[in-house]
Amino acid sequence: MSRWNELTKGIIKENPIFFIMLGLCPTLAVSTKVIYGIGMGIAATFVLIGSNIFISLIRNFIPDKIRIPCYIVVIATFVTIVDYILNAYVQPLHKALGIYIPLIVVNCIILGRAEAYAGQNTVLNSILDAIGMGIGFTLAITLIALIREILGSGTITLQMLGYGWVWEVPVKPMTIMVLPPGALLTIGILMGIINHFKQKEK
Amino acid sequence: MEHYLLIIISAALINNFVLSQFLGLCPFIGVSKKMDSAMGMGMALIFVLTLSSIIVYLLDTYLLVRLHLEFLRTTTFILVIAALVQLVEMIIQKVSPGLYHALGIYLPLITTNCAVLGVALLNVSEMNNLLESAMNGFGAGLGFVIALLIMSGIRERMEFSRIPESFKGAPIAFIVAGILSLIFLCFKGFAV
Amino acid sequence: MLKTSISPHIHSPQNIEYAMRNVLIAMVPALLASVYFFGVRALWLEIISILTAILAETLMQLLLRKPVTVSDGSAAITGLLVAFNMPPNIPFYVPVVATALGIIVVKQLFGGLGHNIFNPALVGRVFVMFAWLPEMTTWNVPLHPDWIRHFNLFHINLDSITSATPLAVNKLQGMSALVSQFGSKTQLYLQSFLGNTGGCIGETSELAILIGAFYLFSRKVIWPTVPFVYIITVAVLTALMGQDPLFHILSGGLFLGAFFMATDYVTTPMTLSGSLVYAVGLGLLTVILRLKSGLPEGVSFSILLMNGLTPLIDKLIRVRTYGKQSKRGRDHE
Amino acid sequence: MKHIKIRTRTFLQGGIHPPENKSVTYEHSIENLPLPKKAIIPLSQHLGKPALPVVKKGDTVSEGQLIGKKDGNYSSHVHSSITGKVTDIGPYYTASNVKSNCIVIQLEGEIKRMNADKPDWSNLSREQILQRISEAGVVGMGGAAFPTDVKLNVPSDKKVDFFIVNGAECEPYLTCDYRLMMEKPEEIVEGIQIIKKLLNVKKVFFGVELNKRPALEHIAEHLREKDNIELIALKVKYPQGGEKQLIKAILNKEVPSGGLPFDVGAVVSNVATINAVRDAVLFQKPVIERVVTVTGRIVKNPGNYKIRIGTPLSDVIADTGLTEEPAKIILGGPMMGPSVVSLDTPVTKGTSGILFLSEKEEKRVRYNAYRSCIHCAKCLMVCPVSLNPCMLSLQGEFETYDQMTRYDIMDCIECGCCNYVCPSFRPIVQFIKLGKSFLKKKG
Amino acid sequence: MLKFVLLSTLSVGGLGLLFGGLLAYAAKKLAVAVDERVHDVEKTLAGLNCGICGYAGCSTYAKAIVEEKAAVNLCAPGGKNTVEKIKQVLNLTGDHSRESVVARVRCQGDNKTVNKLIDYKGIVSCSAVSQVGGDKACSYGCMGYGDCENACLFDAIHIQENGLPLVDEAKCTGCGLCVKACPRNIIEMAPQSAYFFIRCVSKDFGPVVSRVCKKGCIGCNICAKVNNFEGIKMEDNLPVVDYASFKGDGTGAEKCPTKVIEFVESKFLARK
Repeated sequence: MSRWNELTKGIIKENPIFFIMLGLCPTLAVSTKVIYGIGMGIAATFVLIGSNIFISLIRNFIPDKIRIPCYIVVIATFVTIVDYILNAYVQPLHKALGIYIPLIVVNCIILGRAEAYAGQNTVLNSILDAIGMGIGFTLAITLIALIREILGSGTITLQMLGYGWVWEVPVKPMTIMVLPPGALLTIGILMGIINHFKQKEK
Repeated sequence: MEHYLLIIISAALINNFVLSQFLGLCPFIGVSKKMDSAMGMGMALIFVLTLSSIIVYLLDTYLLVRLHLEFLRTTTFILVIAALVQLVEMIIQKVSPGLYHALGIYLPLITTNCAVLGVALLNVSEMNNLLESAMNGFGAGLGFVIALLIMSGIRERMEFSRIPESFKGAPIAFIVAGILSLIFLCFKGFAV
Repeated sequence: MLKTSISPHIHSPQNIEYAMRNVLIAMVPALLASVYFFGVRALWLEIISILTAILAETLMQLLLRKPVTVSDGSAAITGLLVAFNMPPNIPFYVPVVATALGIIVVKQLFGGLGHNIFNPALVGRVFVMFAWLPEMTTWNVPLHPDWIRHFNLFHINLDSITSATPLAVNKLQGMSALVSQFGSKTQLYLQSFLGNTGGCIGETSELAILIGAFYLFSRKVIWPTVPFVYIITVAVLTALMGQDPLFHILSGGLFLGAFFMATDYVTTPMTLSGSLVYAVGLGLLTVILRLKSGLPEGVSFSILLMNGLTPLIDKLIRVRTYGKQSKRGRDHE
Repeated sequence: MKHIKIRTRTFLQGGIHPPENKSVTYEHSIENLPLPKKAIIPLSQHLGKPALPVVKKGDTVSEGQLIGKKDGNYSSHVHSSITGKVTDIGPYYTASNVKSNCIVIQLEGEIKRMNADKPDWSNLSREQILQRISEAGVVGMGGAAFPTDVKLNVPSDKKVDFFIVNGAECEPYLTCDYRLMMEKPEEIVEGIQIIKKLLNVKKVFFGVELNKRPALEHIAEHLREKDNIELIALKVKYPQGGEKQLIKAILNKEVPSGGLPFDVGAVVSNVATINAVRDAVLFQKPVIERVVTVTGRIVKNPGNYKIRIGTPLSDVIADTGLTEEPAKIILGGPMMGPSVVSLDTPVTKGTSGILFLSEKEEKRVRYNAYRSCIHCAKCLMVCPVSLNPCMLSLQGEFETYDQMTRYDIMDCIECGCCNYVCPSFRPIVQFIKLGKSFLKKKG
Repeated sequence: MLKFVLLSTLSVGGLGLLFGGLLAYAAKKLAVAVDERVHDVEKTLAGLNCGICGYAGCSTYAKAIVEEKAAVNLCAPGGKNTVEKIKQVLNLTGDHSRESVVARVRCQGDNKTVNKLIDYKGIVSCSAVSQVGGDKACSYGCMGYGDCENACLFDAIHIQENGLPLVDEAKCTGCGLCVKACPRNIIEMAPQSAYFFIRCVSKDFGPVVSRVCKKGCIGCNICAKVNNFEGIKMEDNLPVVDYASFKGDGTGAEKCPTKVIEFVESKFLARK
C-alpha cells in the first residue's frame, strides 16, 4: 500500500461522512455557512492529526483493556486545546460552533481512526491517514454547507474576522435550508445521489 | 413547577435533541430499525441522561469550579460519563438479567452518544441548578425516545416500501428525520 | 389458451383510479369556491400546481425506471391540495416548489403511491411555509363578487387588501375584535361557513368542502368516522378551553384537512379503533397548536405528526382475530 | 310459512356482496347429463390421504364398484361411476391443478338399475350408519370435501348440541344446493333425521340465505313441529356458507382458532352432503354422481346437471355447449374455486359448479398488473375473520414469510373477500397461500 | 502555576484512578460468563459502540454474528479489515473436509421446447405459479420464473434467455438454497466429480412426455439396461443415478433416444 493511497483514501473512497457515515452531528449542525463548515473541518482535522500522532506513539504502552478510555483522554486534551485556541483567536467562529467544539470528543471519526488505524500503524502512516480523513471530512462538510448556504441565505460566505469575501447568489433564499430540517433533507438527498453513482460504478 | 415542566417540554419537543440539535444522530439512524430496540435504547438513554446530568452537575460545581479547573470540563465529563455508563451496565447485568436484555445492552451505545456529553455541556453553559439539570437531562431523553419511537415505527413500515435502491437505509432515514424535524418546528414558540 | 389465476376470479369495480377520480370530482366545489372568492389567480395557482405534480411524477418515474402511473390521478390530487393550501397572492414559484418537493421527495423517493409515510401535499406546504414565511403568511380578503363581470383569464394580479385570517385575529386580538369586524356573531359564522374570509384559497369555503365530502361518502370512497371525530374533538376541546367552538371548527383549514387530508388512505391507520385514536389525536394536537403555539393554525402540522405516528398506531392497535382469545395475537412470540 | 318461526340473522364482521348472477341457472331444474365415454376418477377427491387403487389396468368394473380403498381413517372410498374397463392408472390433472393418480375407465357394457324400494333405517345402530356412510365414500360436497364419516364421528369427549344445515350457498353463480332444496326437500329432511340420530342432538338449525326465499318456504312446508328443526333466514352476505361464519351467524359463537366446529358444540353439513348421506344409509348407494351447476354467460344450455364423478370437462362442454371460447374455467364458485389448466380435468365429489368466463369477464381481474398497497384498509373491513390482509400481502410481496404468523395467517379461510375489494388488484389470497405453504414447509 | 498543573493532574488522575479502580473491581465482582467466540469477534470490531451496525453496541453485534448469523460487514468504522478478521475468527473461509457438491438443473424444457399451456395471471414466481399447476405444458419441468436465482446468495445461478437456469459452477458453493427454493424439485446437489446426469424429472408416461417435450425422458430404460442396472435404476418412469456407485461410461448417453442424459467426458476421464 503506497503512502499516497493512505493519504487520498479518506477524501473520496472512504469519505467519513458519505461513505462510512461517521461524525454526522457537527456536520449537520454547523453547516449553515461555508466558513463554519471549513472552520469545523480544520478544527476536527487538527484534533485528528494530534490524536493520531499521539496514539500511534503510545500505542504499544497502553493495555488493551483500557485503550478506549485512554484514547478518549488524549482526544479530549486536544479538543480542549482547539477550544481554547479558537476562543482566543477566532472568537466569532468559536461562538458559532458553540458546544459542537467540545463535542468533537465524541465524534466517531476521531475515535474511529484512533481505534481502527492509529492504534495499529506507524506514526507517519497515521499522520497521512489523519490528513486524508480530515480533508475528506472538511470537503464533505463544506459541500453540505455550500448547498445549504446558497439555498438558505443566498450567499457564499468565506469571511472571518474581516478577511475574505462574501458572494451574493441570485436566488430567492429559503430560510428552511439553514434550519435543522434543511440539513437533514440535504444530507439525505446527497447521500442518495452519491449512493446512486457508487452503485452505478459497480 | 411550571418552570420545570417548561424545561422538560423545551428539551423534549421544542429543542428536540436529535431533530433540531443533531445530538445523538448516529444511534438514532442505527438503532431505529426495530421498535423493540428503539424502546430499549430510549429508556436506557432517559436513565443515563438524568443520572449523568446530576453527577456532572455535582462534579462541576464541587470540584472543577471550586478548583478553577474549568478547562478540564471536556476531559473530565467524558471520563466520568464513560465510566458511569460502564458501571451501570455491569451492575444491571449482574442484578437483573431481564432488565439487562431490555435496556442494559443499549448502554454501550450511549457512551459515545453526543447527546449525553451535549446535555452535560449545555447544563453547564446555561448555568442550570441541580434540579434544572436533572429535568433538562430527563427532557432530552424523553425527546429522544419520542423521536426514536416515531422513527422506528416509520422504518418498520418502510421495510415494505419500494424505495429506490440508492436511497435505501441511511439516506431515506435522513429524509424521514428531516421531515420529522420539519414537523417538530411547529412546537417553536410554545407557551405553557 | 386458457387463463388461470388463484381465486377469486371476480373483482369489485372500485379500483385506485375510481377512488382518485372521485376525490378529484369531490374537490371541484372547493375549486370553484376558491376561484369565486379569490379570482382567476386562484385558478392559475391550481393549474400550475397540478401541472407541476404531473410533470414531477412522470419525470421521477422515468428517472427511477418505474412504470409511469400519472393517469391514476393521485399526483393531480397532491398538486390540487398544495394549491388549496396556498394564500391567494403567493408568487407562482412557491406552489411549484412545494408540489415538486412533495411529489419527488415525499412520494417517489419513498416508493411512490402507497409507500409514502407523510402526506406529500402537506410536507410541501409546510416546507415552503418555513422557507418563505412572509409570503406564506400574507393573506388577502376575498374579492368583491363583481370581479366576474370583468372576467379575464389572464388577469392574474390580485389587487385586494391584505388582512389577517380570522384565526390569527382571534389569537392576537381576541374574539371581540373578530365579531366587530364581521358585524355580528351570526355573520361571522355564516361568512366563515360560506368562505367569505381570508385564508388559503381552498380552505375557506366549508360549504364547498362539505358538498365534496358528502359526494365521497355517497360513493363509499371515504368513511365519515375520522373527519367527524376530528371535528367533534376540536369543538369539545375548544369549548373546554373557553373558546368559541363553532368559530374554531368553521375557520382555518380544519374542514379541508379533516375531509381531504386526514382521510388519505395511505397515511392513516387501518383499523377502526386505530383511526379513532388518530382522529382524537388530530383534534388534540390541532387545539393545542392553535391555542398554545406560536402559530395561528395547526391543522397541517397535526395531520403530519399523526401521519408519523400512524405506523406506531397500526402496530400497537390490533383487532382480535376470529376465534382468538386475546387481541395481541402472537405478536411477542 | 305456517307454524315455523323464521329468524333473520347474519354475522357482523366483514363480508361482501358480489353480484350474485344466480339468475343464469336459478330456474333450471336438475337434469341428467349423458354418461361420459371415459371417466377419469381421481383417487384423491377428499381431504386427507389418497385412496389406494384396488383394480388393475384391464379390469372390468361395474357402476358403483369400489375401485379405491380408503387409506387410514382420514381418507375416503372411491367408486367407479360407470361400467367399463380400466384403461389406465396414472397421473392426470385434477381440480387442485396438480397431477395426481387417477383411474381411467372406458365406458363399456350394460348398466344395472338400482332397486327403488325405500327401506327403513330406524333400527340401524350408530355404528352401522357410520359404516354405510364410510362405505359409500361420502365427503363434504360444499367444496372442502372433508370425509363425512370422520366429521360425523364426533369424539366421545366432545358434546354436540347443535346440528347446522348449510343451505347458504353464498358463492355467486351457484344454484345446485338451491335446486336440491327445491326438488328434494323430503330427502333432505330425512337425511337430517338420520344425522340427528347419529349425533344425538336435540336442536337442528337450517340456514338458508334470503336470496333463496322459495327454497326457504318450500322446506318450511315439509317440516313438522316435532322435527325440532329451526329454519333460519340469513341475510345475503358472502362468505356466509363458510362453516365458521355460519356458526357465528346462527349461534353467535366463534370456533376457536385451530379448532373444529364441535369445539363449540356444533356440526355443520351442506344440504348436498345430507342428501348423499341419506342415499348412502338408505340404499347403500355410493357417491358416483352429484348435482353440478354448469353456468356462465357463454354457456348455451346452462343448468343444474346430475353429473357422474370423473366426467372430464370436455364431455361437459360437449353436452352443454358454449357460445364462445372460454377464457377461464372455474370448478366451484368464482370466489374460491380453482381455475383449471386442462380440459381433461374431471368433475369430483367436491365440484359444486363449473363456471365458464368469457374473455371480457376475465379481463376485469388484473392480478398480472397488481400495484402497491395503498393501505386503504378495505380488506380489513371485509375480512370475516378480522385479519389484516394488507399486512399479510405486503409481507408476502417482500417475502418475509416468517413474520406472517404475527398476523395470524393460519386463521385465514381464503374466502377472497379482501382480494375482491382490493383497489390495487393485489393477489392477496395467493400471497397468503404462499405464506401458508412456506410456513407449513418450515413446520 | 505549578500548583495549577499539579491540581489538574491530580484531579484528572484522581478521577481516572477512582473510576479505573471501580471498574476493575466491578469487572471482577460482576463478571458474567460470555461465549468465547463472541469475545473473539468483539475484539475484532472497532469497539466504538457507535451503533451504526444497527445493534446495541459492539458486544451485542458480536453476539448477533455468532448466534444469529448476522452479516459480518456491518461494522463501518472497522472497514474491510474487520470483515476479514471476523471471517478468520469464525472460520468462514471455507471447509474443505468433504467433497463439495454443485447444483445441477434437471430439465431441458426451454421456452422453445415446451410450450405454454395456459395464460397465468398473478404473482410472478415459480412457487406462486406452481400453485395453479404451472403454466407450461409439462407439469414437472422448469417454469423459468427464477426462484432459484433469487434464492442464490452467491450470484451463481441465472435464468437464461431460453427460460432455463444455468449454474455457474465456479461460483456455486453447494449450499442447497436453490434446491429448497425450487417448487418442482428440479435442482439437485450432485458431487463435483459426477459425470452422468439425467436432465429430466417427469414422472409421466412416455407418450405424455413426448407430446409436451421433445427433450424429455420417456422412461424407455435403455440407459439403465446398457449399464446393467449398476448404479442406475428406474423409479416412476425415471432413471435414478447413484453417483457414488455408478461406474458406467457414455454409452447410455449416446443411446438415449431423446438425448436427456448429459455425459461430461472430461470428468469421466479425470475420475478414471
